[in-house]
Amino acid sequence: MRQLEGQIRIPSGCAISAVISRDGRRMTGEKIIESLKPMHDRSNGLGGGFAGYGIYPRYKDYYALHIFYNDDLCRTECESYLRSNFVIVQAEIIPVRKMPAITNEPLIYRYFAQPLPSMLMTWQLDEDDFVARAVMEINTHLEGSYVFSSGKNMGVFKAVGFPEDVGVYYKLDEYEAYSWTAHGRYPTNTPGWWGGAHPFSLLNYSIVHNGEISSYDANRRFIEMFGYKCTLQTDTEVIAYITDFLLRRQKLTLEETASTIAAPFWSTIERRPPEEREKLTYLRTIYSNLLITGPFSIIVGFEGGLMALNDRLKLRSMVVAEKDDKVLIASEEAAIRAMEPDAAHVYAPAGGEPVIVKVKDGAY
Amino acid sequence: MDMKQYCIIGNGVAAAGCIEGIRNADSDAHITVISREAHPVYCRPLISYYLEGKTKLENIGYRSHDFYEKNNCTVLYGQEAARIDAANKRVRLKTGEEIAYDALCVASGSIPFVPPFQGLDSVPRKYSFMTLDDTLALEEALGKDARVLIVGAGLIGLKCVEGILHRVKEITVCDLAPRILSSILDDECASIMQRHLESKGIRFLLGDSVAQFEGAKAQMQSGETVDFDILVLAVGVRAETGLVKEAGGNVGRGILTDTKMHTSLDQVYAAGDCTESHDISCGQSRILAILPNAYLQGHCAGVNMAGGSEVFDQAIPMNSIGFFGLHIMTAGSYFTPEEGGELYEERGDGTIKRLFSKDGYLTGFILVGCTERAGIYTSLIRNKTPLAEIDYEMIKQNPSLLPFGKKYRVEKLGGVV
Amino acid sequence: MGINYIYPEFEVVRNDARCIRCRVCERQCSNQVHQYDKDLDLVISDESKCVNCKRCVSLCPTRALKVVKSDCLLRENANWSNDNINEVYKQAGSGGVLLSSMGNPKPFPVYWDKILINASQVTNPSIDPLREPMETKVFLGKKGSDIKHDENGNLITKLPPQLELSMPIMFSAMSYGSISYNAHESLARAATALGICYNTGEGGLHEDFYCYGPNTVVQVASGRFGVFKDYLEAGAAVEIKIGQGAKPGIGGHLPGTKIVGDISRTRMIPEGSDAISPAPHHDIYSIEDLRQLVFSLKEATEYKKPVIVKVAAVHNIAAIASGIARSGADIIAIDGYRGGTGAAPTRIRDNVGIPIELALASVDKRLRDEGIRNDVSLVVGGSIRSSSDVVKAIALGADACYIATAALLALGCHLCRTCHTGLCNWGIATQKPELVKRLNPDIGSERLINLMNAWRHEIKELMGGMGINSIEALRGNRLMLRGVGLNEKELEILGISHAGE
Amino acid sequence: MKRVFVNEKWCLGCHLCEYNCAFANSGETNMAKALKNVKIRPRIRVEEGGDAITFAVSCRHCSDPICIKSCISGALSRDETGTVCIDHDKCVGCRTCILVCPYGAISEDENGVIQKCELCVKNAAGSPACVAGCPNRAIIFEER
Repeated sequence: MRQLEGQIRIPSGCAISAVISRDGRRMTGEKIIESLKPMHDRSNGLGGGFAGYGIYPRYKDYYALHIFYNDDLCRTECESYLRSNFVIVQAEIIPVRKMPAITNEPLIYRYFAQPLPSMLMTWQLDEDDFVARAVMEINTHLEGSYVFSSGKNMGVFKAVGFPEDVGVYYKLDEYEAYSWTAHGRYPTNTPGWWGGAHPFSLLNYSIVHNGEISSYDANRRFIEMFGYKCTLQTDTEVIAYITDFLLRRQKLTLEETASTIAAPFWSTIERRPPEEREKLTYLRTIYSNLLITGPFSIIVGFEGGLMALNDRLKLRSMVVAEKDDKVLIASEEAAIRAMEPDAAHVYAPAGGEPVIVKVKDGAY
Repeated sequence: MDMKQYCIIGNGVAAAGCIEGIRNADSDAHITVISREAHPVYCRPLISYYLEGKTKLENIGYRSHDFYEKNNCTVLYGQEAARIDAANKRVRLKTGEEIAYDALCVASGSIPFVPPFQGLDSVPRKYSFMTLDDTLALEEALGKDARVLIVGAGLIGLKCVEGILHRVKEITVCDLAPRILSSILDDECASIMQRHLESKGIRFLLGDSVAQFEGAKAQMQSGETVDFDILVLAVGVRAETGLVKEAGGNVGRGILTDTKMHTSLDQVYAAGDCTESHDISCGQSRILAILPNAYLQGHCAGVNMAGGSEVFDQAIPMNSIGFFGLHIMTAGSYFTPEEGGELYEERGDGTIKRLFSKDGYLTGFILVGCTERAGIYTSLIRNKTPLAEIDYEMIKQNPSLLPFGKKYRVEKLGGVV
Repeated sequence: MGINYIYPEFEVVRNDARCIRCRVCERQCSNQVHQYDKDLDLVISDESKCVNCKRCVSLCPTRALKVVKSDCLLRENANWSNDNINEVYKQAGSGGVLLSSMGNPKPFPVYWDKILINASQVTNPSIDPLREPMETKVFLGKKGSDIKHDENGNLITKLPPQLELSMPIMFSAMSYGSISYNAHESLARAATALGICYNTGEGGLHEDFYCYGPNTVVQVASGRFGVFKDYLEAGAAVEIKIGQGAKPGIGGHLPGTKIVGDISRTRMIPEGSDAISPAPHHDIYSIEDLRQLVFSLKEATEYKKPVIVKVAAVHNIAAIASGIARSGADIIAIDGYRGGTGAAPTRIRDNVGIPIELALASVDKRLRDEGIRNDVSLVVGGSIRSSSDVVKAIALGADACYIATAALLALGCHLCRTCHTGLCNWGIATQKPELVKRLNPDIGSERLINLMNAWRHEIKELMGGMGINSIEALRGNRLMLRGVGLNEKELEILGISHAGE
Repeated sequence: MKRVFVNEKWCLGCHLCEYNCAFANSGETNMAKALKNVKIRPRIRVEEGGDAITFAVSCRHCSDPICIKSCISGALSRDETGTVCIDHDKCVGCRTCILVCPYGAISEDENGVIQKCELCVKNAAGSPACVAGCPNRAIIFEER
């Protein structure tokens, strides 16, 4: 029997792209879908997905839980778990366009919810920690239920299929976001599973990733010491947890996070000014096992911004360009041109050098 | 400034040393060499080896063919100096030609001393054994049936014996002294060597001298008569001091110099067999007519002539000499117990080692048949090494570096010497 | 003779056609196997004294010598091997405990040899170490897991003391006394040149070697030999030795005959007195006592140096390691049962302890399960034989490896396993001046540096093949390993999949 | 110039240098053939004393060599590198060099003339065989 995602480690190659408006202007999903068309050959039809930020202004104070269910039995079990932990203000099927290119759909639901205050008291956790725990709990222990999006005012949409089809399937033309990320997947040894498609997300963080990291098990075994469970055995999952751990739980800045997971070489660190050297040495030493090696280009989505990062040797392609208030990032320049034919300032960021783009304060 | 003019009277090993010494300090200036003999510098002691067949005429040269050329020397072959005009710094040749110099080295060597034997003129074939020309002349006379009488059982006479023994019928050696090699050996060692030579068929008449020659017959003072075909006169040599003496320089048995080899005449140096040396093994001035001495003196003179600074103050007599496989080495002075000397003696199978010390220094040695690493003993004499600083007991038995102690070895074996 | 007689284990074979009577063999054999007989004009060998150290073989200029295993064996018996029988004979004759040196030679499984390493193909690129930076630097010590910020929101970058190594290897503890001055000098100089550390063992630190302090781990063992303030302050780290892989649960005994001159001074015990290291530390009878010693040493060194606790790999090692991690130690060193020794009772060496591979895997897992893996570094030793063993150890979860036997081999050891006689012909495990001088530290340190540089190159090649360009991304990266010929239980303990999975 | 230096701290007294020297200068390609049943005449010599002191001695290639100055036949000379060399055709075996060498580094060869270390420049080894064969780097060949 073929093993499902999570039962076996799945390396994969990919296409990524993103667009963000620094002015916080909302864009429908049409353009980001366009961007994936010229990169068609970077995917193989076994996964595509999108993350949009700012799409649920009406429920912006609620966690938007997107969940796949194998069947209604699973859904019943999971909803019962949710009800005992959350106040759910809205529960609905995520609307889709049926199409021949997308088959084998699970049940796809979303819930806008808040943790029950009594549970927060009981567990002595803040909201985010509680939600993260709940996500781990469902994904690890409730078979047939999989939470694939859990942030506020953001959402992940993913499926097995080519990404441009997935976008149409999820009706992304009907959502408006100030920031979009997208992903086309080329897994090497799996039939593909909906949950395994990218973006991978926890709370407000979403990751799209192209690459195969050679440090995977070192990273996984380290991060699992801190309550994360890597159920999918994918690079993206572990990167997402590392990002959550460093940004949210250790309160590192984006730059510090980048300096941890794509730490400069020791020889580079030695040449830096003393203060910076001390900080970089510290980060590399304390979280030496969070250094990610091997080829990757990732785009981290978070509330109010994006960060794009290459591995320190720049073993994967990634280009950045600008157009008006928009910043566009993709595996290939063609993808950028598909979104904005006359985008300017096209450049390829150096390995290990984070590109951080934030929406103006208050504009999201 | 004009280049200096150097002149050397003589063309032996001292002269060669002088040339190399000059070149050490002055790489350009011209050197004039006045050579009585018509040969480039050769190794005088090799004449017996030549006769013996141990070396060839082409190998007898002391230096390479282009030695003079390379060193910017003009050699006046077959010329003799007649006079030194020290005041005007000129050398006059017998031809009347004059050579100006800025610095002069007298390396005129020595000449055979021939006692006034009665009837010597009547001897048809008589030879000295000093020069290559002497040797070539003697060689002409040699023949399987020739009987040879050699007058003088010193180093020259006996080396001649070794050189010609296989080419003649018989050899008789006479000497006024009661033992052979009287200048370097004591009675016992001399008799060992004598017996060794006698075993090769050589006849000795010692403590005896020729009373008179009658053609090819020598009437000995002892009354014995020796018939011979060839007479070799090897009684001794005399330092050639005349030029310096006539120029007003200080002369004893040899030319007198200071430790820089400078004579009492301005800018006149002297080196080699014509000089007296200060023998540090006995503290006296004496003629040390040995090759190493000649070279070292010549070199020292040369350096100082050219404005450099070198001192030669380690002169000692030393000889390494072998006859028919029995080798002897001697060096320094032998003080008897009456003179305050101490003797260490070791005898082996046909070997004798005698080390002479005095006042805590090694002063001399005689080694018969046991010559390995003798230079270690020589160095103790030359360097006046206090015996208290080394393990004398050990070194007496075995000349080696162990007795010198670790510091010496670390310095010498671990550094550049 | 008679009932006590045991036929020599080795035969010295001399090709007389090649022997030129140079007598090097005779001069170089401290066991006096060779002797030149003038009358016969022959070099005669007494193989009953031969320990097969190959000194004579190595120095014979005409290759006239070889030492081979004797074929005069007892009747074959799969149960009663020759060794078993001869040991009975020896003990029946002597009534004594059998002594052995170096590591366990018995044919137990070597898990390193049943583990294979991964490499990249197509889906991600291998990295060429000749073209790209390839980092092997490691920091050993407590890291902690939580980052703190000051009131201005800046990172507080102070870490507990760390031991910085240019590559994940250290020379493990061998005391001055068990090995020679020149062996120590070779190790110290090599460690300094390489930017790694060597370890004093429990023999103290010779005054000449204080200058190598920044590359020295100073050991505090149950005998406390040579331990005083300057000693503790001299080292880069302090190691508390609880046990040794070759002889878990056993102390040490350096006979008084070896306690001479510098050794007596360095150990700070009178000349001629036996140096006895008790089996336990007499101030450590439980884990809370260990914590006291750890903090005593930290106090003594003003919290500037990491404290290592070294234990032998025994059955309950995971729990022991967890206890040590919570005792305040910065680094745990685990010594597997194949680790070497200068002298140990044979039965203990050959039958006590567990393989380092399994110990490492279970300790690393246990510390991760408890969330305290980042609170300690793990150093493993006990027969790390090659760079691939190092890579496998790191991938299983070690921070660094200790090597000793490999280092001794580089210094000339031929593993004859007779260190306990003190007659080491290679100048390593001896204190006889004429033997000690056979190890010139110029050569010794150069060979150690060569070995480590060679391993470093190989480690980089292996890392590059896996697409990993920094050693920390290999640490605990068990996906890079696969087992061959291992059963389910072994795979489970090692935490790796079988090849093909 | 590069010279052979000896550090007695590391000399083991194994005498291998002597055999390597004799072999290098034998002209043979097989050591057993060269040295079997031969009384070797090495140009380097190991001295041994009590207290385990051993060291090897060979020509120091003095910068001011008295052997050359004393040579009666002109057979000894320094080559362009400073190596003190012997011309066997010119040497007559008078041994004056043995008489003056303060290190005892010159000896007689089997043909009655003298032999000394010439740093293996004239034999197949090309560089000092004693150095190459020293098992403990007690003999080294370097510039100092």
